[in-house]
Amino acid sequence: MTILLFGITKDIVGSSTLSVPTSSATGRRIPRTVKELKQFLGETYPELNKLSSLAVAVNNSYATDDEAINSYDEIALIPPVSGG
Amino acid sequence: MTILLFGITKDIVGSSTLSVPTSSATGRRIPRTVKELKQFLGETYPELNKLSSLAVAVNNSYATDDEAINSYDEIALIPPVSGG
Amino acid sequence: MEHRYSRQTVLRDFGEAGQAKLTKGKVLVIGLGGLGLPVLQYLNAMGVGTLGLMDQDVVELHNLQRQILYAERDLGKQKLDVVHEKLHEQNSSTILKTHDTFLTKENALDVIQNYDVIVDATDNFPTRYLINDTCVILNKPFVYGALHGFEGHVSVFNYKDGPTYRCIYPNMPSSDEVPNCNENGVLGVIPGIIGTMQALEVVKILTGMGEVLSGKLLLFNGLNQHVGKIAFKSNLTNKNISKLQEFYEPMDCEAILSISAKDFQSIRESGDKITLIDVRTIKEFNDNHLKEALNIPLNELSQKPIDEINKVIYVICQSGQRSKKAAKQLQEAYPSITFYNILGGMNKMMVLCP
Amino acid sequence: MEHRYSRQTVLRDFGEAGQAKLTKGKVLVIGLGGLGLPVLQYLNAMGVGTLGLMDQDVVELHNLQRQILYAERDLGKQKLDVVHEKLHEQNSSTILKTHDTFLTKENALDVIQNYDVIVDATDNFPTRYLINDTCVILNKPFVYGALHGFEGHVSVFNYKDGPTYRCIYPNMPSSDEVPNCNENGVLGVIPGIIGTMQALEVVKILTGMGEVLSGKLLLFNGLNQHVGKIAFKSNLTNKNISKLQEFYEPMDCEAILSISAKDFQSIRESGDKITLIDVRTIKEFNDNHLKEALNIPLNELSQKPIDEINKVIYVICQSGQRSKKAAKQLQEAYPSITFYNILGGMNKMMVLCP
Repeated sequence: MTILLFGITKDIVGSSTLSVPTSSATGRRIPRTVKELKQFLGETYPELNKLSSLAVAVNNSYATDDEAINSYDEIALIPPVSGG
Repeated sequence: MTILLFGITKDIVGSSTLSVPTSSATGRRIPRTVKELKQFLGETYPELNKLSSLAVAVNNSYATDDEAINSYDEIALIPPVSGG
Repeated sequence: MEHRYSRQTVLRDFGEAGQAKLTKGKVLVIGLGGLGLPVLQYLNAMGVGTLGLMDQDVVELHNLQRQILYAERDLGKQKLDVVHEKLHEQNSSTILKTHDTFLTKENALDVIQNYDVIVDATDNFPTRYLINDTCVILNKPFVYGALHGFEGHVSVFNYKDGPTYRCIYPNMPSSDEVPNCNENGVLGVIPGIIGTMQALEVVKILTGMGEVLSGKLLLFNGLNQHVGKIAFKSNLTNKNISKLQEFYEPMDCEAILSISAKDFQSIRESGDKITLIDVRTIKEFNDNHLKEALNIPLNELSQKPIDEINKVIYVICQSGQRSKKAAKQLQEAYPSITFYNILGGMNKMMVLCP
Repeated sequence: MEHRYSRQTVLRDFGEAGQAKLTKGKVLVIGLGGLGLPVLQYLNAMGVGTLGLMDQDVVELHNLQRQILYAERDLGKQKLDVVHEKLHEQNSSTILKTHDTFLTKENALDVIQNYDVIVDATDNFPTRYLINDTCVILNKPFVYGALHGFEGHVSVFNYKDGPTYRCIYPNMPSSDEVPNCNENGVLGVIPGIIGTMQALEVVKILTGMGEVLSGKLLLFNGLNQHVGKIAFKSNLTNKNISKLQEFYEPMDCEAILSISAKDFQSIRESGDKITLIDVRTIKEFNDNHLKEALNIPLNELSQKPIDEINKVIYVICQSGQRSKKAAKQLQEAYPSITFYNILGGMNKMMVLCP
């Protein structure tokens, strides 16, 4: 599944998109909820764990931590931004 | 099928969208190409016939007159605009 | 530490390299109205090295609703002068080139060849087609913006192998099919949104950063802030223009020819016979006037017949505003005569021949 | 005929009725930076009747890259003064209310209750959360804009039953997780795009025209001009705020307290003992200085120890620029002392006590 990255998450990952494997070929557990996705990404990019106020959108709607995700969902990480 | 209207076409029709029947219940011929669609609309809104330079987009791509259209296509009429 | 451009040079995808490219960039903005002003103000703020300004209108009251560079005290002044002054005050490092003219078939190739990117910020179809054709001939990219009510278009045409304006709109619409020249109105802030998007495209073209909006027409709907993009392709016929058309319709939306006070003074000095109508009040005329001037106050213009033996008639007032109205009114009444409005009026003439 | 707003009143969905609603509208813009300026310039041009301006910063060199209202000659001046003057020159009919302060827990409810729509054009999280909470308490809609690099956010929060800022971002991020105060930079033209979109939302709220961007977060990506919208819902907890928090972090991004020259003069006149450091050069100091001032030139500040017995120290220079730097440097070195920068410096003091 492809994840769109905004704000500081884009800077942390160094790219505006990120691909998450949806088969378990790598042996890692596949994230099934928003919360699991955050944990999954936090393992690779520990700086993401610091973001206490990170909004996640699934198919262009704000999603809570317990929302289920599927491989065909369009996911975006949208941290708060402060500039003005 | 639903047609999005921009610029002067919106002013002519008086609305930003227009619905075209896709079954022949009305007895009128159903438009199967961009050209037929223009003719179809021109019958109801004769002022549209004046637009010699009207762009039509099918599924967000510019379409030529002979392009086929289907009931599930997203269609937009985009006349040139001049203001600056 | 207090680097002027530090807020953008700190950006990884822009950096000092992006800033250096902006400094080298030469951008011509055609039209100093709702679109052209935000384009110029932001490019000037960001540090584009050379900016060309082109327009010949004066600031009018109904401009102020969307043309935020102008103050009330600028009413009646030449847009070119006001914009030049304000941009210089904003960034004294920018090289500002003023073109005191409208774009015409005669000057288009000469002017445009000196720039890297052209911004189409005009308000009429003939100039848009002239810009397109000239840019195709000279192989220059141009950043297009246009408005209608609550809507706006943005695209970059003729960028590298990309499509041109004629690849969407092959032929100029006739004057009775699509409103020209803002006849239909525009919500004040819409040109701000479209103009700033145009400025962003200029930055992307100059720096190579991001994706240029080539082969895509961006459609903005202000009523719901919906942004759509329509993809379109190059049509080779349109990429192979090798010369301008014989004829583009009159460029000035208000269709009045004008002449600078300086050029008019040269004609006076040449000794040719001149017909000059001064449309100020009798009192103003009696206070001072040019010796060859004939006084017909603006409000009496419709009653006084004009001798159609004249081929060219110049029209003057105090600042160039009333004479513009007068010239328009006369041009409609006497199509066989060519009327010229003297820009800046007596105010400018008094400086030239006190 | 030459109606100032004719280009928009001619629009069917806006008309004279829309114009009349703008005239009655009262809009507060918090922050006179990259976002606040285009919001104000367009709302002022379009004829919004009452505009409130709030900021206490001075114009700095690195502002000019995106804050297009300012000219080079405005460097060092109070933003509030410059903006007030320029907006008045642009549209003399607008009622302009100046708030010479930052938004604080103490003044937020008092100020915000007088307006119909609030524009969040700040550059820091504490003020955004304070605006949100105050608007929820007072039941006012606020138009949010924020930036990061090439990206921008726009939304309208607390519009009727719509969601609030806390419905997307429940809690303020700590200072080490997300960059605050433009530390990350912003491309000059991005605030122009976001600010004009904010102005459009204000117009829609005031006039009832179109669809307000409530319950949707607009995400703009300048690198590819992609615009996405994320839908979100109200969380009732966030709609039921009844009082402000005890504590919002310091509001000024640069975390320096300041005092107007006038207020400082009142303190002097009260006869209280004052500690005042003048950070100008020895020569400037010898030319003129306030009698209680102690001279420590800016470049010697780090070598000279400050007596920590002082609770409050005022810092002054010629215009308020060097003293701001000095106060920042001192505040970091001596956190137990409260430093105040005297706005406008000796220039202002000389007017008050010549």
